[in-house]
Amino acid sequence: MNANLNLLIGLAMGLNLLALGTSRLPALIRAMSAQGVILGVIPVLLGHDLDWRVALIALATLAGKGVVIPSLLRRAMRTAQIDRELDPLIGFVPSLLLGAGGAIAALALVPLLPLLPEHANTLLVPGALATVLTGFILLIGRTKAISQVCGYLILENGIYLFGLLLIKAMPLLVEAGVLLDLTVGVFIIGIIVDRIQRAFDSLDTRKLTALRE
Amino acid sequence: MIPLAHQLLRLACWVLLAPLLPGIINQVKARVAGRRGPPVLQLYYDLARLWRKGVVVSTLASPAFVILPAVAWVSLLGAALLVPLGPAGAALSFHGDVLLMLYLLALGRFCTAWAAMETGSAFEGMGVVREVSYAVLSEAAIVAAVLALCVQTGSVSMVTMLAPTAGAGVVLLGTGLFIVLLAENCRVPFDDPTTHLELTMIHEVMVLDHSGPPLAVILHGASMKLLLFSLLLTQAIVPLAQHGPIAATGLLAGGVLAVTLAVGIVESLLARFAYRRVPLLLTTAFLLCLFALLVAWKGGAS
Amino acid sequence: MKSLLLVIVPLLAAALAAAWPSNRSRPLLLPATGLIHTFLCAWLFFCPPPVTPGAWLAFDPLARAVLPAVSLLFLVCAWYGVSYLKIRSERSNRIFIMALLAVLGLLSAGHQSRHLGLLWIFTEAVTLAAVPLLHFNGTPRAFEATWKYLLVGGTGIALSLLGSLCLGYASLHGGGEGDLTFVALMSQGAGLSRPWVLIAWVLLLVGYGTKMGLTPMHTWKPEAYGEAAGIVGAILAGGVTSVAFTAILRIRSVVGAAGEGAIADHTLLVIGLFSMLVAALFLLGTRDFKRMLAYSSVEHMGILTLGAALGPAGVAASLFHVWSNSLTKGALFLSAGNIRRAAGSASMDEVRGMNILTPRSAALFVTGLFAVTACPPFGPFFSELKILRASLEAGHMAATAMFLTCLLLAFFGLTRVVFGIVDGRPANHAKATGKRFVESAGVILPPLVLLGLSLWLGLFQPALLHDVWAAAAAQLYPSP
Amino acid sequence: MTGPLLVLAVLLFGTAVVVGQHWPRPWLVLTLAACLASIGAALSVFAAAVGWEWKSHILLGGESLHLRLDGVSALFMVLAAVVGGAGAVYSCEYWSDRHYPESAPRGRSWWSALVLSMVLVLIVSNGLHFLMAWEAFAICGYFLITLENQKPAVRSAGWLYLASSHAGTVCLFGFFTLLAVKTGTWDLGPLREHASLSPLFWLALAGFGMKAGIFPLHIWLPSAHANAPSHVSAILSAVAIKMGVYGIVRFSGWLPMPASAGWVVIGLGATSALLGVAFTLAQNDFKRLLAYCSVENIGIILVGLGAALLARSHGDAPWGRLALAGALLHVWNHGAFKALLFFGAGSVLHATGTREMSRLGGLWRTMPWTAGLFALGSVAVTGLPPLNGFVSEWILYLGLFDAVTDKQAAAWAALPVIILLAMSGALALVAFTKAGSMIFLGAARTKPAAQAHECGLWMRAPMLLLASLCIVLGLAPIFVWPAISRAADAWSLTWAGQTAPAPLLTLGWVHLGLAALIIAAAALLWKKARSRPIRRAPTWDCGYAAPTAKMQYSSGSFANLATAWFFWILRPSRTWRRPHGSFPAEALLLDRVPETVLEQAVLPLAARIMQVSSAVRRLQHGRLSAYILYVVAGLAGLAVLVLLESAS
Repeated sequence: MNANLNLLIGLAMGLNLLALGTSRLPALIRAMSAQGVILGVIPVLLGHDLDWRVALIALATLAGKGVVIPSLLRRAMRTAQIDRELDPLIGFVPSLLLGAGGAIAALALVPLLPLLPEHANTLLVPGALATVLTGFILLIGRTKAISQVCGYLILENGIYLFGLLLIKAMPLLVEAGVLLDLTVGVFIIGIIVDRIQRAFDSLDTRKLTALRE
Repeated sequence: MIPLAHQLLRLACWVLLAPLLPGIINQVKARVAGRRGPPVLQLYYDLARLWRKGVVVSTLASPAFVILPAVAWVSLLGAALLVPLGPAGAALSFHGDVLLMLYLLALGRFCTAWAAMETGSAFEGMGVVREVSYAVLSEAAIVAAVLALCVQTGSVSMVTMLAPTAGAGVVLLGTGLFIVLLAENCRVPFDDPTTHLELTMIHEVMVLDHSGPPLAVILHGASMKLLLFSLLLTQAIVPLAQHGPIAATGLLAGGVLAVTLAVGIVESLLARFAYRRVPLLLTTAFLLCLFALLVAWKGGAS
Repeated sequence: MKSLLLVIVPLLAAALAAAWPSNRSRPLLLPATGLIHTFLCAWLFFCPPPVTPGAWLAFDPLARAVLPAVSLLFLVCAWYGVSYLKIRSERSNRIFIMALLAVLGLLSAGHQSRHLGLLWIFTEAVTLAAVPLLHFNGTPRAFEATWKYLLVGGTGIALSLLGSLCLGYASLHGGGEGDLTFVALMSQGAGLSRPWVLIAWVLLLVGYGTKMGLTPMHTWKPEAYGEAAGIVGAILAGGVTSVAFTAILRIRSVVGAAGEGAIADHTLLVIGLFSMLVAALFLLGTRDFKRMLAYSSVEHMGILTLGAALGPAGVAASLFHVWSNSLTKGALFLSAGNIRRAAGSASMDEVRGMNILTPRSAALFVTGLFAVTACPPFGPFFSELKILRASLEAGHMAATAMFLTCLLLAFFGLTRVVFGIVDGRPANHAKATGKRFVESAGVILPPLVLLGLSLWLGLFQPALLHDVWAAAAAQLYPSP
Repeated sequence: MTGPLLVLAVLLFGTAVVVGQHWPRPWLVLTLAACLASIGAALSVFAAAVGWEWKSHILLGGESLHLRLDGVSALFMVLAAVVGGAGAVYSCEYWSDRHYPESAPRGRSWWSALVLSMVLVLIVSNGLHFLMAWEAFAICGYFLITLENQKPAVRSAGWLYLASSHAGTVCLFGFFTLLAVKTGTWDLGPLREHASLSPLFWLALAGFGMKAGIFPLHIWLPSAHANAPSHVSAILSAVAIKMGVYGIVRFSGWLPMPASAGWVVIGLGATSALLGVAFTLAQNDFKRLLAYCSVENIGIILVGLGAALLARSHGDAPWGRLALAGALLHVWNHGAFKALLFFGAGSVLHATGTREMSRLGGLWRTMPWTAGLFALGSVAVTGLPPLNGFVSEWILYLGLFDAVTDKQAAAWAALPVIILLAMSGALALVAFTKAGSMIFLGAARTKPAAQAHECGLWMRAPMLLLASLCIVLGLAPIFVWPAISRAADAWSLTWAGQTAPAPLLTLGWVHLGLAALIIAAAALLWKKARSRPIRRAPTWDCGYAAPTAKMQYSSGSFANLATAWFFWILRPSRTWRRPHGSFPAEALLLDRVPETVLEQAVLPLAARIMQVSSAVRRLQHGRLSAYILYVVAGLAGLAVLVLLESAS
């Protein structure tokens, strides 16, 4: 059981590296949505009888992270007619290295944390950490609004991954996490990115520095 | 009745004897230079003549120009009356009278300075500046001397302060006070009363525009100031208290005479200093008095 | 039940606003809702309902100690909003009013929620509900501000969620069975897993600190406050930050129960002083009087945090400061809004002589300045003095010295800017725009009332309020 | 009796604040009545055996009202009321609605508010209320200084005042809060027995010293006094800075003192006196000159206080009482003659529109009253007999001399201080000879000076009042002695019941006699001179044919000799344009005397801080990714902090 779980989480971590490495926005979005799908599947695998709440969470995640938001992103990308992240603040190779280093560090550090026996030998926590880190790298290192949004969503995937530790005990928090995705996702992408696109007719956030000291 | 008579006598002796000193000095200078010189009573004649003359006042000056010399004279007289005359004591003596005396002298200076500035003449401005500025240093020296005496005697009233000698530091104190005397009365080497070059004068240039009675008052005041300082000096260094009244009076008169002679001799031997060296000399005076003070402190402590 | 009304009424009003046809009469919903809300609040304040320990949402002492201030502030701002929206009648105010009312409802919920997850949900909801308020002006600058607000704030939200999860895991690891109400967590006390609690504390402090605007997470504040309308600034600075602050207080109490209070207090002390220092340095140099207000707000958040680090007395003082600060700041934001509108700019390079163009607003602004820089007899003076006293009683001499120094530097900065724009002779073009702005009662009285309230807080020091604050502090520091 | 009078005074002041906005005359009446009421209250305290105290249960700011008026505060209250009233009258003409329609109403209200707040500072006896009154007083002062807030110079001067005053207030925040923490109550009163409180005195000294303008802390004083309207400068210099002195006196009386307090205070005093007068000397703007002279006088007062503190640490030696009495009397005297001088300066400014002494001259012709009164003020401020300035300095000197003759450790402080005081007195003489002669004597240097006009009755009356005060205090010091000694006893109860020093009576008689003699001699000489027609002739110019007014000694050249000794601190900057060529064009020589402490110490520090600030502000550069990086950095920083904490 844990084997499949770890396999999936490993896959998600691989997708992190892909997201860090690619310069093409479609690939980035695809990586993110794939990660969403994986995260949607994981709860089902968490090895306990499937009650309706878990199913709901799984479904919502699948729909939200896997389908809705990526499609929104693609639309925004089309309207902005960009599909490449040119000269990022943190280059692709450095960010790859950072991400990989982060993943290794996470794997190395997690044994220091006290974990319940059933989580002790899963990749949940290191995976979560690595994904959160990936999200931050993208947020900090990319200049296109869309890549930053992807970064943000990946960051949340990480948190969601961590939340799975608690899905049995306190599902509400996890549900809340999903909620966060949908609302923020829709907000940022659906409205603001679109407005920015119209106001600045570009999604290059380097243009957004009118407000400063 | 008697005290009143005393006071009147004291007043008279200040007013009448004061003009003698400049005469003596001039006499000494003349003798040293091998001339016969003006009579000793010359200043009396001058004063009398001036008192009879009319007044010429600068077009710029205000009525104060005439009045201020009187104020200055009164303040000098007041200061004088506070100074004890050996055994005769002072007209008025109380705790802290020495300070009043110092500040009365300052008042006199203030009045002459304002009167001089009335005329708006650059020469007199120069003189005023020198007078009031050098006064800062001589003030410090005098106060140091006063402190020395008051440490010595443990009193702040001149009668008791000046009765005994200034103790071990007497030489220092004497020299310091003598230099101050020269400075305060604008004698050589600080100022040359006989010069006729306005640029080099202090006191003389301040009174350049005065004439008639006011000038007389000023000259008389100056002579009283000279007498005052020589009395102070004498009593500070000569222990009069140890002698009987007659002897003391004699000593006092002799002391004053000696001081005047010394002034005269200095005047005839030295030339006027360059102004930039004046502060140096005054600082020396100050330091001498300061050392006298320290000596007195040590002496008092032991 | 009434406590639920506090949440429901505004949300219903928001829905109503959505449906309301007329753009002209819609603003009246604001004061109406505000009145009802304040009335309910007052009712609950004077006869507080019994709180069932396990309740997820209740008007508990902490809510009682803060929510009325928010409600008052909103009421006055709503009153101001009517005349403000009358000036801005050119654009539709539907979304604006909806958002405003929603913010009120969610704030009430956030202040009352006694459940880790719930608290987080409402804080997040408030953050998102405030977004439309920020880009009401619809200028590119407004969108830029919104974008930064959303992403920085979003990161904060995410981190606080992660923190909540960690805290949850701490309780789970300690054998808790998934009850995340603060009461339960505190009762679990030392049973919580220490490392996880600490991790959670750091994450939550950063997360909610981002909402509060503590340095170095404050970066969204100047942008957002600088571009938003005065009324929005007032509500963000007075209301939204306070909910984050109470969240931190509640979490601090859990950490304290877990036996890590000392560490928590130390972190609070450090980040509070750091915020004050950085804010003061910004204030010394900034040339835009609305951004200046933002930095001053950062500084006051630092003061609150400092107070929170000083034990029950400090917490009570901080709650006092929440009141005095939100009321005074409200007055400043509203009068600054007037001046901004009359001068047509917010930079002290262009704005001068406002005491000639808008004498009343300028007078209010200056009074507010003195009030907010802790000049007696206004509220902040007394609250900051209480915090000062608490920190001296706790024996933090160096911290106190630092605190006072920062206050002084902030004073320099604030007076420099404020008198720079108030005194002097107005530029000619400014005269023209100034003419167009009328200082009607609708835009002058609300800030005046807020200042009056601040003055009342200071001079009369209602004993009841002090008891309430003490009670709230007692709730956070249960005596063993 | 005291209570009702105080209530009346406060109410009258309060109404005056409101009335002042619209009705000048009623305002004047109310303010004067209020001043009289407060004087009455103070006098009733002097008359009574013990100070007046009133505790109530009225809560203000959470603290119950506690008022107290004892010898010390009554002394300062008299000063505040007298100058407050005089200035009110003066402002009716000087800052009239006709000349300043925009700022005059404000000015009236702020004026009453200022005096009111100072009265409150003097009577409240609770730390919290003291801070409230104190801050109100500071802010009123600010708004009075910046009445002409259209002028940049006025604005910056006002801001400097506000900033430094707030710096002082912040120290007081610390002081009073620490006091409250250590004693457990905000209530104030004698606390000599709490030995642990003694270090607090340093905070108080810093806080109040900032307001009093002790030498290194005086930076705000010159520009504020120079740029404020003259009646405001008068009350600032005569009363406001005395509030700082009040604070120091009050709390040095109530708190236990650290052992070194006396030495430090007397040292600060001597420094302020000497350097203050050095700066006085170098000024060319006569209001700045007067301002620096206030620094000197504050120094003199502090010397007295410091001597008293030393005496206290030497077993309450009686000479301490003398020194303190001298200091307290000097508070009054300086109030009287400095207000008089600033009023005089005001009417010169009013008549000529310039503060530059080298643009004036010969004003005695057009404004004889002002000239005479200014001269009288100069005599008083220089501390010359027979006016009041000498009396207080004399008592102070007596205290110091007795300290010397005591031959205790304190003598080592007294000896140098006496010499320094004497020198600063002589320097003051230089400064005021210069000021008086440059402004009023000689020939007018410029057109406006030639066309000056005498000030009206409204401005003259308060000057006459103050001048007569200077004379009365000088000729009959014995009459004010009871008040002074009451204040001194309130400061240190161990001295209670000692009588006036006999010499004071003698001095009074001497002064009377001196005055009589002066008048007599002056009259005599005047008559003698007039007995023949006085001939008018041009000033002796050494035969030079075409003298011009510009050839008179200028204020720069006048001070040149004495200021040369203080170049190390004055640091004057000089701009030359020497004349050259056979037909030289116009030459130029500008002397500028900077406010050294401000420009050499404070501004560089401020610049350093501003550098830091702008470096920090560069972090807010608008790039979102960096902002998120900051969040991560914050996270990391806190994590490290927590790790360190939990490790230790």
